[in-house]
Amino acid sequence: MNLKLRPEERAALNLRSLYESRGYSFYRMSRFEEYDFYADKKDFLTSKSILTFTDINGKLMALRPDVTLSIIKHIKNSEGVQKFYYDEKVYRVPKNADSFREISQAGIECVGELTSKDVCEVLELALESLRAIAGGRKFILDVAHAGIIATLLAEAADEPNKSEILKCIAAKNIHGLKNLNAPEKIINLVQSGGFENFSDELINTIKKHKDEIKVDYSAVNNLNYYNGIVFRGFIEGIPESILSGGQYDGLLKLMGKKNSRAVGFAVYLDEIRGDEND
Amino acid sequence: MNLKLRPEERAALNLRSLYESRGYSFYRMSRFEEYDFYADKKDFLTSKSILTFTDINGKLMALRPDVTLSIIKHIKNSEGVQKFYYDEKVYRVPKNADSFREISQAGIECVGELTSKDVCEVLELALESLRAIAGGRKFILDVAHAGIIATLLAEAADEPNKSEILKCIAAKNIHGLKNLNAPEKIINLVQSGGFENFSDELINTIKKHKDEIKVDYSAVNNLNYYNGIVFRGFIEGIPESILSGGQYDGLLKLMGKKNSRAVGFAVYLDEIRGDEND
Amino acid sequence: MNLKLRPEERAALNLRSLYESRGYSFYRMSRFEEYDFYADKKDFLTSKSILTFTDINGKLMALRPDVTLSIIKHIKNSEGVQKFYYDEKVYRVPKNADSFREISQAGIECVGELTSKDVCEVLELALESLRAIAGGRKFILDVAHAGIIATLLAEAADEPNKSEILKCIAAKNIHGLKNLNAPEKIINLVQSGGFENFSDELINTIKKHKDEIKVDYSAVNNLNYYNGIVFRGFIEGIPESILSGGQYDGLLKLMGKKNSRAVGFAVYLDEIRGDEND
Amino acid sequence: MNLKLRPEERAALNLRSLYESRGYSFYRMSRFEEYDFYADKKDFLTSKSILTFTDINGKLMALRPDVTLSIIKHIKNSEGVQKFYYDEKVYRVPKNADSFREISQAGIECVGELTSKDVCEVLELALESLRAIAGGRKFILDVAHAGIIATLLAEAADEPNKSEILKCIAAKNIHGLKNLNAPEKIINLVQSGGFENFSDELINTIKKHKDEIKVDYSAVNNLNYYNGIVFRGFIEGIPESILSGGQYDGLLKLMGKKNSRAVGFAVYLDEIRGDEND
Amino acid sequence: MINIALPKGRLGEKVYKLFAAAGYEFPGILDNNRRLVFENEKLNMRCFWVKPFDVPVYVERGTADIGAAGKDILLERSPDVYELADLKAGFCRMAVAAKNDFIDEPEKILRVATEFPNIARDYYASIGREIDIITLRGSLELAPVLGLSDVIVDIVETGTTLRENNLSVINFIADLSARLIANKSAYKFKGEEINKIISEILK
Amino acid sequence: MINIALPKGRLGEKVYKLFAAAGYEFPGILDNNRRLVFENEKLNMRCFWVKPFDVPVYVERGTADIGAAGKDILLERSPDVYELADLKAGFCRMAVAAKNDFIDEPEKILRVATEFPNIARDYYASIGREIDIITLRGSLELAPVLGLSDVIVDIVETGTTLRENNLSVINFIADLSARLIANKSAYKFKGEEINKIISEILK
Amino acid sequence: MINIALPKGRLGEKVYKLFAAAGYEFPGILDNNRRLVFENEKLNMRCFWVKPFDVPVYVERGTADIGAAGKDILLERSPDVYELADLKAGFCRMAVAAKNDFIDEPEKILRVATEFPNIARDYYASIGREIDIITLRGSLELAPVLGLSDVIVDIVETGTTLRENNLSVINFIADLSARLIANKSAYKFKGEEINKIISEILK
Amino acid sequence: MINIALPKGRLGEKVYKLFAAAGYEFPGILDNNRRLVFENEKLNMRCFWVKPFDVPVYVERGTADIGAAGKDILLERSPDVYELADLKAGFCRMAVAAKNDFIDEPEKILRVATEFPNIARDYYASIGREIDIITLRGSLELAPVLGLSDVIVDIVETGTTLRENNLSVINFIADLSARLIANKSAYKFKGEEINKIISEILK
Repeated sequence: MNLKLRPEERAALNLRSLYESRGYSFYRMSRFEEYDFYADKKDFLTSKSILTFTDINGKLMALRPDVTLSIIKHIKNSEGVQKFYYDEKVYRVPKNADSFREISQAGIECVGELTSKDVCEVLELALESLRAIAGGRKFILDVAHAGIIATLLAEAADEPNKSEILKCIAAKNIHGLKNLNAPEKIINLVQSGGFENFSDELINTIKKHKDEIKVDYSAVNNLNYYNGIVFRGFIEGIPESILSGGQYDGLLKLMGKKNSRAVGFAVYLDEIRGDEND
Repeated sequence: MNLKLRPEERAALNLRSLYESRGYSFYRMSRFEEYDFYADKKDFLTSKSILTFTDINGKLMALRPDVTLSIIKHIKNSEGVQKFYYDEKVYRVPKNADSFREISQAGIECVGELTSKDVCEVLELALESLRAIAGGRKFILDVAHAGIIATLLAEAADEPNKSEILKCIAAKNIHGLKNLNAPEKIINLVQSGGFENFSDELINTIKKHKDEIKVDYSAVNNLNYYNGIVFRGFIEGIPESILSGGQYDGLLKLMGKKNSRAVGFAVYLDEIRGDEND
Repeated sequence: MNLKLRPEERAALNLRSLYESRGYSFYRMSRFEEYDFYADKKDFLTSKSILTFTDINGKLMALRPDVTLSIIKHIKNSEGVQKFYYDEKVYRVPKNADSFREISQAGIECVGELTSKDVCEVLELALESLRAIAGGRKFILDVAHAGIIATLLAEAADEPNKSEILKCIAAKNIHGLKNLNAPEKIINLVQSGGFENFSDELINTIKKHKDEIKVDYSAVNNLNYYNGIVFRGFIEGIPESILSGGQYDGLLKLMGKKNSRAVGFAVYLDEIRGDEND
Repeated sequence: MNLKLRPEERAALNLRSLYESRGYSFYRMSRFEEYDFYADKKDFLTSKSILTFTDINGKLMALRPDVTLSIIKHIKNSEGVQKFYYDEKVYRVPKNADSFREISQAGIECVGELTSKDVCEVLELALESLRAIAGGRKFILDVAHAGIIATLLAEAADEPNKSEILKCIAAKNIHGLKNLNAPEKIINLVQSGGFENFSDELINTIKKHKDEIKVDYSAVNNLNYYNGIVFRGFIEGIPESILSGGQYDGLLKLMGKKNSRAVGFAVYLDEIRGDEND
Repeated sequence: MINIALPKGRLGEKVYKLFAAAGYEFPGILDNNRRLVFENEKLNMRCFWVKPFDVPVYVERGTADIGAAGKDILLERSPDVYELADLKAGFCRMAVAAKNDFIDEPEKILRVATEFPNIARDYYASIGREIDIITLRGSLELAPVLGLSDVIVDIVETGTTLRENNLSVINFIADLSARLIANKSAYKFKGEEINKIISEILK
Repeated sequence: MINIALPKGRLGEKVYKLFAAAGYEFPGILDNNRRLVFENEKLNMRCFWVKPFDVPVYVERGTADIGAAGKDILLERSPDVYELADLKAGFCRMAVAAKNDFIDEPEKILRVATEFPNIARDYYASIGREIDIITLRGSLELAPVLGLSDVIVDIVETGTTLRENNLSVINFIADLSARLIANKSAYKFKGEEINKIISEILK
Repeated sequence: MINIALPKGRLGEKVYKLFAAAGYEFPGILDNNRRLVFENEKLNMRCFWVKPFDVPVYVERGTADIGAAGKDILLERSPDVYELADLKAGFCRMAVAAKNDFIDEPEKILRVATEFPNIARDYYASIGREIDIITLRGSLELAPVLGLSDVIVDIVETGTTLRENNLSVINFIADLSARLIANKSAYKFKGEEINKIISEILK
Repeated sequence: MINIALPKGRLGEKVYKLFAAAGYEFPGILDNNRRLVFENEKLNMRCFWVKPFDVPVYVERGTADIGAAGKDILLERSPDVYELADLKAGFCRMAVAAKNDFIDEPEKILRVATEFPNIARDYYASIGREIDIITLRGSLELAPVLGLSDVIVDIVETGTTLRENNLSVINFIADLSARLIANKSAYKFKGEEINKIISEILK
C-alpha cells in the first residue's frame, strides 16, 4: 500500500504490531461511558477535566478521558493473565490550553494473577515502545515504587499534609519535604532512589537496562490506585513525559475485581511530532 | 507489518491509498467547531442530532457530526481545483438508536472551478470506492440531479408542500406525489428517471457503467445544498446506503466562497461489517 | 398592595410568614453547586435526573435539584439549633414527563443538637403547612420510622435484596415482602404500623392529631440518609404526595458535620393547583 | 402578612402592582426554549453567553437569557395592543464574572398596533419604575432614537465599520467616530443630542420630565432590532444601568408577526441593593 | 427469495387477499393457528405475520424486503423505506378529538392522550401549542371521558365510537390507508421481482 | 365512589370474575360490545376496561383509584403506586430466549428484541452486557427466527411457542402474575373501602 | 467629589502633567514615594495611581469616576465605560511581529505569544487562522528569538527593540494612545464637572 | 548548552549574584540596558531575563532548562516542573489583608482583590467561603481603601504598606521565597550539569 501516514499514525501502527507480537489482543471502545463512572475515579485520571455531554436518552455521558478504566470495567473475571492493547483517541485539556483536544493514545493493560515476571515484561515493553518511537533520539524510563511511599506516608502524615508531600515528591522538592516534616526515608528515596520493595526480577531488569531505566521517585504522582511500581518515559527534545504507567491493583479492588492485579501504560502519540499544542 | 486490522480499518486504508493515488491530499480536523457553526447549516447535515458540549472556555462546541463543512470552511480561496480526502470519526445518533455513537467515515471533497469532467471523475471514484469495499458483493450507485427537481418545485409548490413532495421523492411515493399535485415532470422523473440537466460527459459516464450506475431520483433528499447531481451507493446485503454524495455549490456560496463549486461523497465504514448497531 | 398573586405564589408567601413566625430564618441559594457535589449524594435526591451544564469557567455545574443539600453544606458548625426556611425553584423531570421543569418548592430545615421536642415541632409544622395550603380539603400526614427498618434490614438482608424489600415497603407490597423472606417484624410494621422506636413526645404528638397523622411505613423510601422519622403529606384530590420530609442525621455525618442531627421537609407548591403537568 | 421580604423581592412586588394598575397582565414562562430559538437572535440578547443544557429528550435547551423573546413568540396575532409584564429569573454571566448567575428581572412588553401615545406611556412607565425603586436617590433616564442612527449608517458605512461606529456611539467616543469618518450628523447627535425623528408626543413627554429624561445617544447599542426609541435608566450610586428598553419592531418581523410594533423594557432587580456580585 | 411482512389483524388479512388474488398464495396462512411464517417455495417467497407497529422495523432493517403498513404507523415511525403503493385498504383519518363541550384555554398546557406521540408532537409544534403527552396503547376515547386528558390524537374510522362517548373531532391531521413499503437496499437488487408483485396485486 | 381500571383481555376477565364472585358485579361488562365504562350505583363503584399497558397510567394519575395489572407491566413502567395484593391469576415468567444453537459472543453487542425495553435494559445492565434494543409490539419469537435479533426478552407461559420455533429460555428474569394496585393519595382517603374490596375478592 | 484613576508609570505622569497644567494639581503626587492616593480638597477631587491594566477596573466599577488608560488596555479589557477623549499621549501601535525569516505554514497551528490574549484572539479569528496563545507578562521579543512562539502580538513604539532582535512587524492591528474614560453612571450625575475638567486639560 | 530563565527585577538580580558568586558569570547582564539574552560560550550556558510571572512558562515548555521563580508564582501557576532548591532569597508571605475595622459577614459574598486569583480561589474554597474575585495587577492596598474590594490576597513583606493604609493581615496563607526550577525532560538528559550548578550556587 503506497500510502504515507502521519507520524503519529505510523507510530501507532508500529506499536500495535509490537504489542500483537507480544500476545496482546486489540481492545476497542465500542461505546461511551456515563460520566459518573469516571466521577468517583477522578484521581486515577491524569487529567481532571472531563468532556461531558448529555445523550439523547438524557444520560450524562463522558467522552473518554482514559481507556484503562473501560478495559478494567469490561474484562470478564477469569483465571490467568489477560493482555490488551488499544489505540484510541482520548479527550483532554492539555496543560496551559483553554479547550478540549482529541489526543491519540496507545497503550497496554496486563491484568490477572500477575507474577513479578509479568511486571518486568511490561516494564521492558514500555522501554521498547520508547525505542520504537524515539527515532534515534535518547530516551529515559524513570521507575519508582508507589507502595513504599504509601506505606511510609500511612505511618506518618495526615490527609492534607499527605497531598502536599506527594506534590513535593513529584517536584523533587526536598526543601518542601523537610518543611512538611516528611519521613526521613521518603526524603532519602527522593534524593537517592533505592530498590526498597523492588522484587529481585525487577532489580535485575533495571540493572540490565541501567543506561535507559533510572530509579526516580518523582515518577510517583498518585497513591490512590498505583500501589506497585510506577514509571514515566521521556524522549530528548520533548518537554513532557511521553509514556506513563504502573501497577494499579487498587483500581481493580475498587471495581470489584477481587484478588487480581494489573499493570499497564499509555503512550501519548501526539507528542511524537513535538506537537506544540499542548 | 504483520498486523491484522479490523475490517473498517482495512477498508479505510484501502480507500485512503485509492484517493491519494488520484491526487487527493489528506485533510485532518485539528480542532472542534463551535456549535453555532453547524446550527445554521443543519439541513445540510444528514443527522439532525449534534453532540454538543461546553468547552472549558465557556464556548458551546460540537463534536463533528460531519467533516465536509469543516473542509469547506478551512480551504483557502484559490484558483483551480482543490482535492481533499479524510478519514475521521464522526458523532451521530444512528437511526433507531437512543444514544450517540462514534462512526468511522471516509470521504473526498473536490472544490473549485469544477468542470463537468471533474464531476464525472468523482462519480467514478465513488464507484471504485464501492468496488473497493464490496468484497465481491454486488453494488449499485444511484444517481439523480437535484437541480432539475429544485427548478420544477420552484415553479410549482409552496414551502410546506415542497418538503412533503421531497419526502415522497425520497420514498418513491408516486401516489403521494399525485395527492400533493406535484408537477407531472417530477412524477415522470421519479417513475422513469431520465437524463434531463445531465451533461453529456455525465450521460456517457453513466452509460459506460450502466450495470452499476442507475438513474434513480429517490437519491434526491435535500435541495438546500445539493444543486447538481446527487448519488447514493448500496451493497447487496447491507440494509442502508453505504455511500452518499453530490454537488453542493450552495454551501460554498453560503460560506462566502464565491464562484466556486464543490462535489464530494462520504463512505460509512462501520456498515461494512454489517454492523448491527444501527 | 392590590396585587393578585398566582395560587402557588400566595401559598409560598403564606408558608414563609408561617415559618418566620416560628423563628425560622430565610435561606437563599446565591450560587449554583458543582455537579459532583450532588453526584455522590444521588440517593438522597427524590429525583435522579439532574440538570447539568458546563459553566464558562469549564466547571460541570448542576441546576439545583434540591435545596436541603446546599443548606447543610453552607451552615456553619455552631452550638444549639439552627432553623432555616427556603422558597426556591428546583429543577427536575416530573414523573412521566420527558423534559426538565422549573418547580416551586418551599421547605424548612432544623439542624443542630435536636431534642425529641424539636422533631415534634417540625412534625406539627408540617401538619400546619398542609392545613395552610389545603384550602379546606382533607389532608393526611403519614409518619414512619426509618431507623427501625434500617436496623431490621441490617440484621437480615443482603444488599440487592435490601433495595427490593424497600421497594415493597414503599408499595405496601406484603406478598412481595414474603417472597423476599423479609423479617416478620418489617411485614408487621408495614401491615399494622406500630410505635417502635418512637419517642414518647412523638407518640403523644401523633395521638394528639390522630385524625390527620397516621403511622404508615410506606413513607419509608430511603435508608441511606433518613435514620429517624420520615413523613409524607397528602391532600385529597391531588394524586401525588405534596409534602415530604424526615430526620436525616446520616447526611450530616457524610458532610462532616459531626454530632449534629437534622430534620426538615419540603412542600411542592406547583401541585397545589392540582397541576397535571407533573 | 407580617413577612419581611428581601429588597429585590419588595421591589419586584412594587413594580408588579404598578404594572397591573396600568392594565398589564402577568406573563409567566411555563417551559424552557430550545437553544436554537435564541441562537439566531443572539444580537438581540444583551448577554451573549447562554446557559445551555441537553434535556432528557435529547433536545439542546437554553435556560432563559431573556424573557422578551419568549413573550413575542407566544403571543397570539390579534388586533389592538397587548400588554404583558413579567417577573422572572434570567441566567447570565455578569460582566467580569466567570460563571452563570441567576438574576431577577422584571419588565413589560407592549405589542401590537402601537401609536406614538403608547410609546410615550411606556417611556413614562419606565420613569415611574425608576422612581419606585430609587428609594429617594437621584435617577436619570437616557433616551435616543435608534432609527435615525440606522438610517444615517445605512447611507454611509460598510459592515465592519458600522459595528465600530456603534461601539463609539455607545462610548461617546467622538475622536473614534472622527477617525472612522462617521457621518457628521451622527457625530452631532452623539455630541449634542437632538430630537430628530422624535414624534411630537415624545418630545413633549421628554420636555415634561426634562430633569429626569435626557436625550443621550450613548443609549443606542444595537441596530439589529431596536428601530425606534431606546432608553436606559441609571440610579445614583449604582455603577451600571438598571433599566433598559426600547422599540423593536424588527424582532416582530423576524418572528413573522406582520405589521405589528413593540416597545418594552427590563429592570435588573439585583442591582437595587447595589449588589457587588456583578 | 422475497420476504414479506404483513400486519397481523383485519388489515393484514385484507392485504393478504390482494396477494392471494394475484396468485401469491400461502396455504394455511389464514387458518386460526399460532403459526406466523409461511413459505411458498414455488414462488420463492416467504410471508410472515407481525404486529402492525412492527412492520416498518422488519422492512427498514432488511429482515423483510417488502411489507404492508398503515400510513398512521409510517407517520409515527417515519422509517427510511420506499413507499411503493397505496393499497387502497383500511381507509381512515388521524384526528384530534375532544368532549363536545371542550373549550381550549391557550394559557394552560394541553393534556393530549394518544397512541401516536410523534404525530401529536409534530402537529402541535406546527401550530405552536404547548402540550403534555400521555401515551396510551388504546381505548383512547376513555381518556377525555374520565378526565385523564383534555383531547386525544387518534385514528377515526366511522366516528361512531366518538359519538357514543360524546366526543367529536376538532382537528383533522391526515388521511390514512394501507401502504406497500420496501427496504431501499433490497429494492436495488430485487427491484424487478418487487415491481412485478405490486403490479399484479394492484391489477 | 371507587374507580377501577381493569386490563382488557383474558387476564382482565379472570380478574373481573374475582370481583363478581365477591359481589362486585357490573352487569353487561362481559358482553362482547364496545362499551368500556360500567357503573354500579348501588355499590357506588365504577369499572372500566383499558389496555393492559395503560392500567398503571390510570391508577398513578388518580383517574382510577385501584386497578389490576400484570407484574410484567409494573416492572416495565415502575409506576409510583401501592401494590396491595397478588391476585394469583395469569402466572408466567419474564425470560431471555434464543435459538437453541445460540452462542453468546461477549465482544459483540447483543441485539435484544423485546416489548419490555426497560426490563431488558435493567437486566443486561445488572450483568454488565452491552446491548442494542429493538422494541417490538409482539410476536417476539419471530425476531431470532428471522435474524432480526440475537435474543428476545419476553413473557413465557407454557414455552410451547418457543419450542415450536426452536427457541429456548437461556436466562430467567422474574415471576409474573396479576397484581392489585392503588393510587397512593386515593388510598389515604378511601383506604377502608379499598381494603374491604381486596379482602372480599381474595376470600 | 471626583475620583480619578491614573496609570502608574511614564504614561500616567504625562497625563498628570496635563491635569496640572490645567490647574488640577495634587501636590507631592510626582514625588518618588509609596503614597498612591492624593486629595485636593479645594478642588474636591481625589487622584490615585493604579497599575495601567487596572484603570478600567476602577472606572467600570465606579470606584473612580474618570481615569486615563492606554487604548491597548481598553481593547484588551473592553470595559463598559465612556471613552470621552483622546489624550494624544503615548502614541504607538498594536502589531504582529515575527523573525525576519518567518514564513507562515497555514496547515500548522500558529503559536502566538502576547500580553493581550483577547486582542490576539479577535485578530486571528477575524482572518480565520487557528492559533495557540501563550500569555506572557512582557519582554515579548524573547519568545520568537528563543523559539517559544512563532509570532508575537505586542505594542510597537519605535520598533528599535524588534530590529535589535531581528524581528519585524508582519501585520498591523491598531493605533494606540492614552484615552480619558468615565464611569457611565457617574457621568450621568457628575457630567458637568467631568466635561469641565476635560475641556480644561485639552485646552 | 544550559538555558537559564531569570526573573527581571530585584529578586532576579539577587539570584544572579548567587550564580556569579559560583563562577557562572554573564558579563554585562547587570548593566542597565535593554539586552535580555546573555551567552557564556565557555560555560556553554545561556541566561535570559524574563518577567517574573513568565519564568515558569519558559521552563515548563522547555525553552529554558532551569529558572528562578518566586514561590508565589509557582503556587499561582502550578507548572509541571521540578522545584530543585530553595534559593533562600526574597522571603515574604502570601496573606489575606483587610481594613483594620473589617468584620466579615458570612451571608454576603466576599469581594477579594488579588494578583493571584488561583491562590485566592483555592484558599477560600478550602474554607468554604463564597467569593467574587477582582483581578488586579498591583497596588492592591488601594482596593479596600477605596472600597473596590472587602479584602485582598497579596504578598506581604514588611507589612509597612499595609500599616500605612490602615490595613492588617487577617489570614496567613503561605511562606514565600525564590526557588530554582527545572524542566522535567531537560533534567533527564542534563541532570548532572544542572545538579552541579545548584550545588555550586548553594555552597
